[in-house]
Amino acid sequence: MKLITAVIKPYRLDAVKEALQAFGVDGLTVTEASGYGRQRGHTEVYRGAEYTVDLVPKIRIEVLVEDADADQLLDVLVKAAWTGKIGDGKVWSVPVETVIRVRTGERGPDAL
Amino acid sequence: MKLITAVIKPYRLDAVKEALQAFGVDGLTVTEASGYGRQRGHTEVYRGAEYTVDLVPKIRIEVLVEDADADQLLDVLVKAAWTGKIGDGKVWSVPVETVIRVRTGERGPDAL
Amino acid sequence: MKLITAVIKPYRLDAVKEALQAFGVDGLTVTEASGYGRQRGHTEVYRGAEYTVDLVPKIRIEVLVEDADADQLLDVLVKAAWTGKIGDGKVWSVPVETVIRVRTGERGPDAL
Amino acid sequence: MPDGFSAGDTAFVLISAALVMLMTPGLAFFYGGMVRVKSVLNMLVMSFIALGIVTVLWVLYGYSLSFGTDAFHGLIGNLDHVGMRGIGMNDLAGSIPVTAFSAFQLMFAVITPALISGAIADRAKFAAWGLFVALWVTIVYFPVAHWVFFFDNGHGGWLGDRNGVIDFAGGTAVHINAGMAGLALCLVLGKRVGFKKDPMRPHSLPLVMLGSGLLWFGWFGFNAGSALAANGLAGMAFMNTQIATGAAMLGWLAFERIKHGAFTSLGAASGAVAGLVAITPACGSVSMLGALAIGLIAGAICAAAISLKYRLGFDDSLDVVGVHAVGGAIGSLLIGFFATGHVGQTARGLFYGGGAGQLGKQAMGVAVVAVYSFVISWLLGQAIQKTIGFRVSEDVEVAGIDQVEHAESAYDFSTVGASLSRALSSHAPTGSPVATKTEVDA
Amino acid sequence: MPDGFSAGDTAFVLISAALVMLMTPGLAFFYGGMVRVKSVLNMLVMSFIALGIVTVLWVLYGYSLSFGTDAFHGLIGNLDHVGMRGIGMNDLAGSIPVTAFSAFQLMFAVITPALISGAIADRAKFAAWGLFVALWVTIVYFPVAHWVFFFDNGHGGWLGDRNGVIDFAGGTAVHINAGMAGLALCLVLGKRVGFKKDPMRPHSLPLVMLGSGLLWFGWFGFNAGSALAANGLAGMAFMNTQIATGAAMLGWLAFERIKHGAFTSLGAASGAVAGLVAITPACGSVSMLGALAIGLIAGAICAAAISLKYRLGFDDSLDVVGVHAVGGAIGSLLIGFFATGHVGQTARGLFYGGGAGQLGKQAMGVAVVAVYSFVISWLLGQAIQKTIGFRVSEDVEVAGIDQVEHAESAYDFSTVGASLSRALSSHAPTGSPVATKTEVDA
Amino acid sequence: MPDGFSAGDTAFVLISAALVMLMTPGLAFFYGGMVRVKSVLNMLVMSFIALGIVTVLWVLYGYSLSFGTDAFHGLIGNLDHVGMRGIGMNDLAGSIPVTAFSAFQLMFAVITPALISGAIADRAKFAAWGLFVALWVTIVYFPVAHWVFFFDNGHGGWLGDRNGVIDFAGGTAVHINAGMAGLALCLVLGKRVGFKKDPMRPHSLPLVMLGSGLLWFGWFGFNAGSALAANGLAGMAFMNTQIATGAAMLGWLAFERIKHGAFTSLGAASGAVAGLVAITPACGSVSMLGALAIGLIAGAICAAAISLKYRLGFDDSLDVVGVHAVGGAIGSLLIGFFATGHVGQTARGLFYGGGAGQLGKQAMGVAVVAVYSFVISWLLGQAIQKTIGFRVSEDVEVAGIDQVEHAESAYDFSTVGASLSRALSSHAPTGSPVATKTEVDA
Ligand SMILES: Nc1ncnc2c1ncn2[C@@H]1O[C@H](COP(=O)(O)OP(=O)(O)O)[C@@H](O)[C@H]1O
Ligand SMILES: Nc1ncnc2c1ncn2[C@@H]1O[C@H](COP(=O)(O)OP(=O)(O)O)[C@@H](O)[C@H]1O
Ligand SMILES: Nc1ncnc2c1ncn2[C@@H]1O[C@H](COP(=O)(O)OP(=O)(O)O)[C@@H](O)[C@H]1O
Repeated sequence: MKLITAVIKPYRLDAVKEALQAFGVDGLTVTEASGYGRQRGHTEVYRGAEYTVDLVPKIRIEVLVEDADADQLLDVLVKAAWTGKIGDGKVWSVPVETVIRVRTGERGPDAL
Repeated sequence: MKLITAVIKPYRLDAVKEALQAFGVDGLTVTEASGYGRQRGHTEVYRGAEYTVDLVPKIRIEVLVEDADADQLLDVLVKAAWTGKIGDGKVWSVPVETVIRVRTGERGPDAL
Repeated sequence: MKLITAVIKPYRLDAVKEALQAFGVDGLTVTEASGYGRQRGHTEVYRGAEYTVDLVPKIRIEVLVEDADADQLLDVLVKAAWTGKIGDGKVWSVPVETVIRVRTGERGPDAL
Repeated sequence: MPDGFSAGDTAFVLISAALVMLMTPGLAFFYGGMVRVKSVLNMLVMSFIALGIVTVLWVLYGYSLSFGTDAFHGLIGNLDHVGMRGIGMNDLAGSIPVTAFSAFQLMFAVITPALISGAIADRAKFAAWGLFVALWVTIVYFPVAHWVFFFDNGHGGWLGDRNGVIDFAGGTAVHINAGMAGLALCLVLGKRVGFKKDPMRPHSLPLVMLGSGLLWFGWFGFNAGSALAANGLAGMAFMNTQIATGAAMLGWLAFERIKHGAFTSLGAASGAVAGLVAITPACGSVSMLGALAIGLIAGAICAAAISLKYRLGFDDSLDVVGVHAVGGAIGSLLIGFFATGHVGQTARGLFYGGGAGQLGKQAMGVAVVAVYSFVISWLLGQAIQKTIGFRVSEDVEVAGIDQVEHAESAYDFSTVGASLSRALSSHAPTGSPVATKTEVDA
Repeated sequence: MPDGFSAGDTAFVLISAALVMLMTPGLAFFYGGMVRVKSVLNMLVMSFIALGIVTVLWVLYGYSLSFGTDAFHGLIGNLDHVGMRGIGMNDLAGSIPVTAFSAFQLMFAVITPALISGAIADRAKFAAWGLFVALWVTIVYFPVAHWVFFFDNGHGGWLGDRNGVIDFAGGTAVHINAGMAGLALCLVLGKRVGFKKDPMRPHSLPLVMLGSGLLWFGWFGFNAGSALAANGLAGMAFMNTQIATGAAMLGWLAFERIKHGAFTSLGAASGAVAGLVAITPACGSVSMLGALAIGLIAGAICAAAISLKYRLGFDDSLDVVGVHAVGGAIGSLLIGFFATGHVGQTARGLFYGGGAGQLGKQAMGVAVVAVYSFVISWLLGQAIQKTIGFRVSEDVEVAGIDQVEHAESAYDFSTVGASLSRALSSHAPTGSPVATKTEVDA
Repeated sequence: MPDGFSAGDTAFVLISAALVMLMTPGLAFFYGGMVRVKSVLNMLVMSFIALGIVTVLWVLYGYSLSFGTDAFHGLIGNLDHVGMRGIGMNDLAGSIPVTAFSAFQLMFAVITPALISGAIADRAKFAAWGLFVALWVTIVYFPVAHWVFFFDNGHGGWLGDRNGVIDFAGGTAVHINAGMAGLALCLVLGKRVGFKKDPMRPHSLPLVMLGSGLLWFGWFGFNAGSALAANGLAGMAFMNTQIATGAAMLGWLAFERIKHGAFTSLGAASGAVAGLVAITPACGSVSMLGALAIGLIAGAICAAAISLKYRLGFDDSLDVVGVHAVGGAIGSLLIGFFATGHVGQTARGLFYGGGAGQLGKQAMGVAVVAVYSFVISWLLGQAIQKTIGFRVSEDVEVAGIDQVEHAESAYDFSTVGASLSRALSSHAPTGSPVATKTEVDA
């Protein structure tokens, strides 16, 4: 199995969720994150001083998938998250040894 | 070494912490997350319109362990997080190459 | 490629960002986390009762790097995050199979 | 306007009524800040709904039961003013229009049941709470207000007018009354899931401070306004209110510092409220130094009293008993010691050569209201629990009462908020409800 | 002070003016709580800026246009008081100083444009909004206030003084006026990105409740203060305000419960505001039971009216039309039914044997103000849109208007906040601006 | 009540006192919103505690030192009213009860030290702050209030009564006084860790706006109430307050827009406060156009003044100097230009043909209070720092003062809150403190 992690623009989350569902993957875990990269942040003014806020809000998604689905899912995910503007984010995949569904104790692909 | 990640129901965190401590693992890192899966969210009403909030609050736990302890720890974790109701979450493990304790620079199992 | 994850003291984030930039790595993803370990939390008082808050705020950083840079980057990161006081945190690295830049679809090292 | 009318007094009482009205939202924030994030809205609306229900009942019959001509030996008013019948725009009550008097008194009737809600935070069905408020003001508050506040030259309420129990602005009728009802209800509903185990920390202490600030501000209307005139007595009640409140804040903080080693903001807020409560009955009969003493005593004792619930094991969630019942009783009883005879009343307390007479009367007033309120409230609570049910299920409580009872969540601070939920395309135009949740989040 | 002066009335009107002033911040919180976290500050400042702009214009010429001696058949005041010329410290308006009257009326002029802002939340350029406020009060509010509020024994404003349209405290001049302007502007600016698709949930319902609490409190100044004296009429207006507001809260909640199955806190807050709006024109002419009826009706109808925007497809973001235009119209028209002839006015409504005459006048008042406000506001909006531009770009709207228009973010709750951004070392001493962002966040 | 008594004036002053009381919580929110999330509660309680400490000292001796018969050439009051001795319920001060006057003045004494706290945000030991407040009001505020506010036909305070320095409502006694004390203390305590490097952004700008809204509202009591009667002067002071405040908001925003390219909500809030400060001394002596000018000037100059701290390198954290000292001085000096001689005073300023005489007096008033306050405050600060210590350790500051000094955290918005900490089972019943933390979080 693989763990696919995607760091995307927040307002693409809906599209990604829908694309994954269409693809047949029904579960995912989401965390709020901030990203730092080529996309610049913005400037804020406080009491006569200016500051750059260089971290940009991002959404971090984790999906566990079977090995066989991994490549296709990467494509689906990248397509759904894409806007073409700088800051669209990264997607990466890591091999996973064990996955357990807590409720049933199932392991491996059955746990997904 | 392994990195064990668990996505669990928030109110099981205490039980998990206690179980890990009893098992002899004293450190962990926690993030707040939201999960999407078979467990459904809830409906909210705002100004004459209804919405479904489909992401459910979850706690995401990361624990680094020695290879030898990994399997047992998985069991301990799953047991402590279990409620038997839908949405109990997932636990997975990934192999880790290096671990460093920042304070001392120790590497490998000593860093845990 | 490697995924390097660091859990550090929040107020070291600036130093880490600067060190990575100096090293030539321009992107990273940050999440807020809480840590539990040897460093103790603090006590709070509410309405005639005392509580221990045992989770301490931490910053969790993820950086994707090429294999060749990984070791050096670990050193840079650990050095920048270091204060020498308990609770300085952990850094670990995990092998990554694929990395994609969403905007361009580039894969592998080019995507970093 | 008729003879005896005073525009100055009218201005004072009308603005005071507005100040007292603001206390109910103030209380909502004071309580709302103290609960966990999953039940903030429920806590707020429990107070706000009292503004709706009690106002309507007041117009229908509450004013008449409380301040209609006595119908039965000082126990209740008659029905002459049902639907506010017979109240002309220019009719006077003392030097002010009856409408102004009635507005001022209405605000007391509103906040009293709202005070109770803190005792049963996080676990009461909202519809059941609404029903309780309606029944409780009818059977408990309106009569008790008649007993304590209705004066008619010895033909008025039996506690105040006929038996000389001093309660300037509502130590018995409002605070002991609400406090004992809170005790009764938290016994009926039982403890919160996790009581004594989970910390259940306040989700927003700034909101608590806001609530206490608004309460303090509004309380000048409550206490000084109870003079029903802009005169020296009002000025004295105003100063006494400020003094006791400041002193009680210091008293509570000192207690905390000694016992826990830290001054807390919640202690400052709670101490202030304890002082406000305690001086309420007494602000028209004690000197400024007396007010100082009452404040210090009330602050320290209430700070100690709130830990009783852990020892005795009742889950008075936001300390309605420890602050309102205890504070109200302290203030009412201390009149028996500190009344100077030179302020609003001629009765003197023990320390001013008046003997124990007044103290006895005060003790009677406290006891009567406490027992009456506790018993009736307990019966009402049981009746509701046994019929439509008063307490939500454990699942609902764990998931959060806001979500289930109010279909809302208090905050959405996520910069990515828009994406973390999804609107159904079919939402409003048709008004067709979406499929209801299959399982409550937990 | 000259003869006829009353210190009591002056105290009442001055404090009422302060209460009405507080309504503008109250409104800011009511609206600000309802928007998403990325546009809170913009919403707040849209109200606050009215306190700046309108106050200055009032002094320069607004007071004179509104309350100067009639210059043209009841349409507008003359310029005698430009720059507040000719207003002495001790000159009277009735029983109070002109300064007090002018302060009280100023606060009405401030809040009216602020009310409009809710219709165009999240998407208006701030400078364009400021310009709109200045033009709108000049061309719309000052004249309409003259029509409705300026009395001079039949030589005053044409709606109120010359044609007997009853509007005690501003149902037409304030609420219908603002509501219709809101409708016009949201048509000019168009829908928010994601309207009908994204939930756009309120980011802080406690802030909404705070706003509604402050509005309720301040509204006693608005309505009772409109008696311009601390007398029986003020008392009646006060009671009617409280009654209609409480009843409207219940009416709205009942509607919601039936339609959606839940009582929401936003419904409680909105219902209260709907009741306040509806009783505003009527509080000086109906009985307390009449106020009860008006409140219940307004609560339920406004609750139904806010879903019109989904059906008709205009994005009145925070329901200025559904609450203020509709609520103001309900209250104004119901005077035609419920006026008793015994409160502030002698005109009677249909239910009190007065025939349809007053109802006709009320309908005219509603129609005139609605049409005038809609047309002029639409033209003003278009003119601004075509010249300096009124709406921000889609990029800005998605990233959040606070960030781009105000260079701020509303909250920073991160315990790690200090590190999540970096100050430039060159920041303040030199004042040199940092390199501006290369791209807006999205 | 005795002859000369006015119920209208009494109503006005009592309600004004309540309004001024609300300013202290308002200030707490204004300041509390501006600090980082880790020191919110400390900031709030620094203000609230003044309500406790100063109230108690006022009753004990403060009122007597400030407003007792002059004891020493206009420098201080005598001790006749220690413990409020000799103040009867119906005794008058002018047309109002002495109790009302005393309550009104007490609220000024409360807010003045609270104002100072903003200069030393995030880094003062709470017990040391409490001690400072007690000493400072005793040695600085009570005497200065006597100098400026105590009138007794030329036998009163030396600045106001004996030397004709005009300060209607406290530009010198309150604002310059607090501002210079703030400067002294921030020099004594030193800069915050990270000053000029970390952004230290406001954690909640809505809280700041709430604070400024409440301040604005309460300030009508502060300024108009200082007429001590509900008359034309009060009306004028009221209008002037509103005008200057609105204008200053515009002035500040214009400055910001020009310098930084954006209108900020913090600028709107700060501009309003700057206007309120500047008009405070002047609102009883200038015309409405004068108030407009003062507001605009104060808004723009204060906006510029706050960046001085970066240039000169003192960490006046929340700009007490830039807003209160500078704003108070602007308002006090501009009286020397804008006093018309027709409002509350007969003295005329430069622009009204009065020559430079009044300007000289004003300059003397400003200088005397500024120097006195700075010197004594610096000495007091040093004395506390050298003995019990005034500043917390760097570890505590980095971890957050709320946690260490108050054992609380301001917010807990986590839906998973209950689990993110663990209650000790042994917590309340026994009251035994848990093992204290081994290391502060950082
Ligand atoms: N080396 C990296 N390691 C981890 N995350 C990264 C890295 N580089 C970029 N990111 C994440 O990807 C996001 C987008 O990167 P950015 O350079 O701004 O745009 P783009 O990917 O379009 O070139 C960043 O905000 C950050 O969260
Ligand atoms: N494929 C997946 N990848 C990542 N996280 C998942 C996946 N499926 C489920 N999860 C996580 O597990 C949680 C529980 O899953 P759910 O399907 O609701 O219940 P259960 O595990 O009991 O069948 C989800 O809320 C989500 O956080
Ligand atoms: N076994 C572990 N797995 C995951 N994270 C850990 C583990 N042990 C510690 N951590 C993280 O590292 C942080 C610092 O650990 P701690 O034991 O407090 O100090 P130190 O690393 O200096 O010995 C913790 O707060 C936690 O976030």
